[in-house]
Amino acid sequence: MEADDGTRGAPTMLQYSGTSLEPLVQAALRVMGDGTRVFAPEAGREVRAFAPCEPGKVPAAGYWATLTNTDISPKGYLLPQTEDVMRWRGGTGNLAIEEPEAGPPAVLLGIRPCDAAAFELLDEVLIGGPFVDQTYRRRRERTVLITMACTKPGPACACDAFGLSPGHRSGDVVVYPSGGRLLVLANSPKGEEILGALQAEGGPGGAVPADPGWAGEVVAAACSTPTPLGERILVQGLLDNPQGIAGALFASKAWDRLAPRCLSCGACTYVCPTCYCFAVNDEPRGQSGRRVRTWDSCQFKDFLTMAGGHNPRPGKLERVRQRFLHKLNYHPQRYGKFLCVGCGRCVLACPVGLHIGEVAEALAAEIAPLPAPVPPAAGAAAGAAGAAGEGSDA
Amino acid sequence: MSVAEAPEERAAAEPESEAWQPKIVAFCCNWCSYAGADLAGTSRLHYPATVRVVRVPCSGRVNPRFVIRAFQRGADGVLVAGCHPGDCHYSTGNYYARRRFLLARRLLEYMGIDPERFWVKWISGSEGPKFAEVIREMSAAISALGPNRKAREEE
Amino acid sequence: MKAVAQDLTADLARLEELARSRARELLEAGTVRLVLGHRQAWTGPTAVPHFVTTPEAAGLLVTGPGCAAGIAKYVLDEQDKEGKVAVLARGCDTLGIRRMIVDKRVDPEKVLVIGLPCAGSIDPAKVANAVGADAAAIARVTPRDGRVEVLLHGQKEPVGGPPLDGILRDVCLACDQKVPSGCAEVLGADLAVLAEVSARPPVLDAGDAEAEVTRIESLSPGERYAYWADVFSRCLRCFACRNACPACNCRVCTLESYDPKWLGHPTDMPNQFMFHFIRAMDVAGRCVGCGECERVCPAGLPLMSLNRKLSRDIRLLFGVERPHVPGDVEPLGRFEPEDPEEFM
Amino acid sequence: MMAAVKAASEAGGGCRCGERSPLVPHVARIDRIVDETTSGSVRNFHVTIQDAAVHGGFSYIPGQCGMISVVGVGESMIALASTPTRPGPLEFAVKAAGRNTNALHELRAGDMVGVRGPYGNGFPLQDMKGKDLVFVGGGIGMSGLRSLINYCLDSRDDFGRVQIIYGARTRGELCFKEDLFEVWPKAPNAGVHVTVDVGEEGWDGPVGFVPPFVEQVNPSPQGSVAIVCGPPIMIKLTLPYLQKLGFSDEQIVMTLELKMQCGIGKCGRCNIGHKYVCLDGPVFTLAELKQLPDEY
Repeated sequence: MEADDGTRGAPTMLQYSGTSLEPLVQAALRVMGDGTRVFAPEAGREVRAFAPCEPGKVPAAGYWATLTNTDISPKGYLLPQTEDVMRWRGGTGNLAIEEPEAGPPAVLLGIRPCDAAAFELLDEVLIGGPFVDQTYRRRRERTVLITMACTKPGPACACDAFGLSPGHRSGDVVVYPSGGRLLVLANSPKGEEILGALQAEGGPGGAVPADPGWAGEVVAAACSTPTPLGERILVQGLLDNPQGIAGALFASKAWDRLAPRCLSCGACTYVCPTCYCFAVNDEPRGQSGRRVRTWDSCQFKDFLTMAGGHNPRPGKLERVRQRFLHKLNYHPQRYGKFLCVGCGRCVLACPVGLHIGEVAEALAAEIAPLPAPVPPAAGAAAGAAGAAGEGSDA
Repeated sequence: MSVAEAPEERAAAEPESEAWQPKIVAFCCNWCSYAGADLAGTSRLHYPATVRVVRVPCSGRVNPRFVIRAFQRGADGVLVAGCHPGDCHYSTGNYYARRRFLLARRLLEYMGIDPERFWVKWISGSEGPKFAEVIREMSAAISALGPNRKAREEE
Repeated sequence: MKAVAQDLTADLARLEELARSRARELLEAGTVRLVLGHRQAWTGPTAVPHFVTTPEAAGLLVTGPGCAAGIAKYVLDEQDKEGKVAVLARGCDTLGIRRMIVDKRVDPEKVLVIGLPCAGSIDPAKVANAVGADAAAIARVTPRDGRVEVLLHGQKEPVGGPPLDGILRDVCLACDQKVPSGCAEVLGADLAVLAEVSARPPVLDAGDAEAEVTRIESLSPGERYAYWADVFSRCLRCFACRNACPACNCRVCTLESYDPKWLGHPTDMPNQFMFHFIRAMDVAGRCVGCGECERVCPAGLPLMSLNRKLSRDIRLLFGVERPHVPGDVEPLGRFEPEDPEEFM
Repeated sequence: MMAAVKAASEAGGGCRCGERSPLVPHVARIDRIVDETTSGSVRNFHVTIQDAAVHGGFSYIPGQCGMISVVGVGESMIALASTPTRPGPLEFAVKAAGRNTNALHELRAGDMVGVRGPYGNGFPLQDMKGKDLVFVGGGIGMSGLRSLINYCLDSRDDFGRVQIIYGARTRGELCFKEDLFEVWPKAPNAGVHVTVDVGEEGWDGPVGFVPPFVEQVNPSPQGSVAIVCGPPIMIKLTLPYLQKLGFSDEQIVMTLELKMQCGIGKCGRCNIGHKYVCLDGPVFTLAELKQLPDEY
């Protein structure tokens, strides 16, 4: 590894023996200060989420090797399902408005590369653009993402179909377990600070600069971990010319076939790490009250119903199309990327099996006249599925 | 007085200290219990000032969710008071209410909300003393239970 | 048992054929615009709802233990379009459709209910437990030799699984509607083994099915509150439970009412209690026990526990033996002067 | 990192840890309420943000909107009817249509509302410079147009002829009557053409819907821009007439409305394809709109 020029050179890479994450968490706590809370994927439930994790009882890296990703994404730690926008007093006669204070800092330990990458997508939407969602930004700055390279993709996982990988470098600090050692890599200024604190600890068994050759191998191995659906979900062709294909995707007849079974629930959007739609509503109590922002879902019937009753997306077809095209076409048009990290949660959560892979397959067919982006191996698999699933069902 | 705002307005003014008094929301049928409450008042019968009466056209009008809403907004006890079976102004409203609240109270209990906080009583227009008695009894019972902290909004 | 199970596999295959040909027939004759059934999911062991509008698409219909998703509720929307809707309905679907007809939300003239005898549908979580894999890792489940064979994703050969009864959904184990009733027609009535299997009494009697209710009732009030607070804290408010439920068929849902606003937008505990109290109470006496609410819940909430509690109390208090079977008037829509008065 | 947080928190005052959230409105006082229509269906709220620095810094261009809110009820995105060239209160002409706008109509002068903004792209002033402007308005749609009309009249040399075509259901429902009948007709190089859907005694002007009325007025497309603002159905029906008169897709500018919650391109609600009406709109040319899915 070349000498760091101090500002934007290669990131700090440390290694230490053993697989305890405790020293890393302690370093993060020292940097983030008092009152910092730690959250990590829980075990032992049928439907798993992130849950509080007590410093001193931090699981070792091996813990994650046994688990697939959480069923509920950690999105809510940065974009909570319910949060106060403001509180007011005095009603319309004597109005006073107060903005709530930011919550305590947090560490998300053992977040997967896909979920950390999802936060980067949210950053572009919520922090980017002419307006900054300050509430999100504040929480983002006060949160450390300690990413664990994914060694156990779930059965619906397809991050590699969306340009990521189980070893994708995202978050503030990325941990790659390898044998009895951990490679720890800084991936942001905050991460550098934490690794600085980790290294400063020193002592026997402490973290030392990693051997670059070894580190490169470890990262490469993590990045090439296959995912079950990565080869079957064919979306990359949709990125080539999103503007050009927008009309064809919108007009696709496939929506007629895909949409009717949708229940118009919000399960897919609420487990999704990249869905960010929200609603703002007032909760008055007498002359005081609070304005809350809560998650909302484009799949809900009245998401877009206006005061006069007009609803531009009145049916399941329009709403299902909106969700998938937002992820696969509208967002790419605006940001050059998919609004999907292939975590597979929507696939597992959808009660009626409306699969983004199924949708992608149908959309790929729409743009087939353009250079078809079908790798030979994946093409065979998709062809087989297509024969069973699509051919006769126009 | 609206269902939604009555208890909460006062809750803000009364910190839960040693001077704590239970707050009871009573949904009273216009044709019987409401008149019973009136009679208790005009007869100068003493009963605790813990009760806030919400007039309803019939005990059958009371949806079980009114009960939860009252608890949410700070009630320590909820009473639904209607006509004696057979005496409903609309002939059968209270029979439906009876079935509904038999179930609802058991569901509340199942969800861990103290069923003792939820009462249903039949009080006719001429039973002023019974109204006062029910409120006295209920106040004592709720006082013994202490403040309701379950399913209640934070102030 | 072995012979029976082998024949069940054959009967199920035959039933699938019957379903396909009947659907094809109806569409070709123009009797119906749409046939509702199931087809294989894009991935995974379960089938997904299938909307068949062409005779060709009928070839994709599947039946059998992979068909978990209820399809009754779709009739509510689909009946508004031109033409009639045929439903390849299991017993649970049949009850759901009858629920909506009794509630005067579905026009019986618009729906043709074609009954399918049903041996139950699988619970992927139970399969996963039985074979020691993640639920989502299961690619296919096939009944064979009294047991099921389980194929995992990425594997070529299936592994031997548990007996069929061991991996069926709880609602199916308690089902007393395996042979649908009140249909225009029932397919496969001559399939002897299927007929025998579906005529068996439920594996779980009322007491067994309500074991969890009994357990929760035996907790202290504080424990019960903590239990439900934990359950409700995991609720995402996606409303899948409501949207899938054939009894939740109101034109305008109270949960979306603004004035009065019964359900606040915040997902705090008072509102979560309100939500689940309203949901359970509003289907009390009208729940058909299909278990869709629980099946569709992405957070895995035990919602049937609330429904079973209510239906048990309706049985005990009002003597309604089978509250889940829609009668002309639901238990809360009528009364007896002699109804109990336990705390009044 | 913590250093950065601390610095931000000091800048923001107290422990707020940074700048005010753009979703938090400013307290504004209703100075005056003008009933624009005889039925009371449209009221023009003149409001002043109480923090003078914020009010002074509320810099907008015609066509932009503000979020106005009755606390406890909600927020509505409303086009500013006032004009940046005329400092003073912000004006929101509001039709009572939903919960918040109905609640707004219940308020009186002196009451407080929440205001945030300005939002949206506003009219393409640069593209309009030197051109003849044909304003086509219907009902409350006049509100945003009025901002631009007054702006043009205040910068008279920058723009060509100003032609105003406006209609409402009845004479009483016409908004900004003083401007329409007293002020604008007397402005240099300006013409006003008003129609009502239903004639009545005392109205001797044209009777009929706006779209065919546009053809009667017969504005020339030569060096012109048409700006169409009104109910969606009026916009839709007006377009063919403008096209018939020779206006190209680039020469037709219109404003859209869609349900909004945040107004700042975050809440994911008001998109038409990849465009957000709150951020990229509400003003679009017909040419731009034709690139987007027909879903609004």
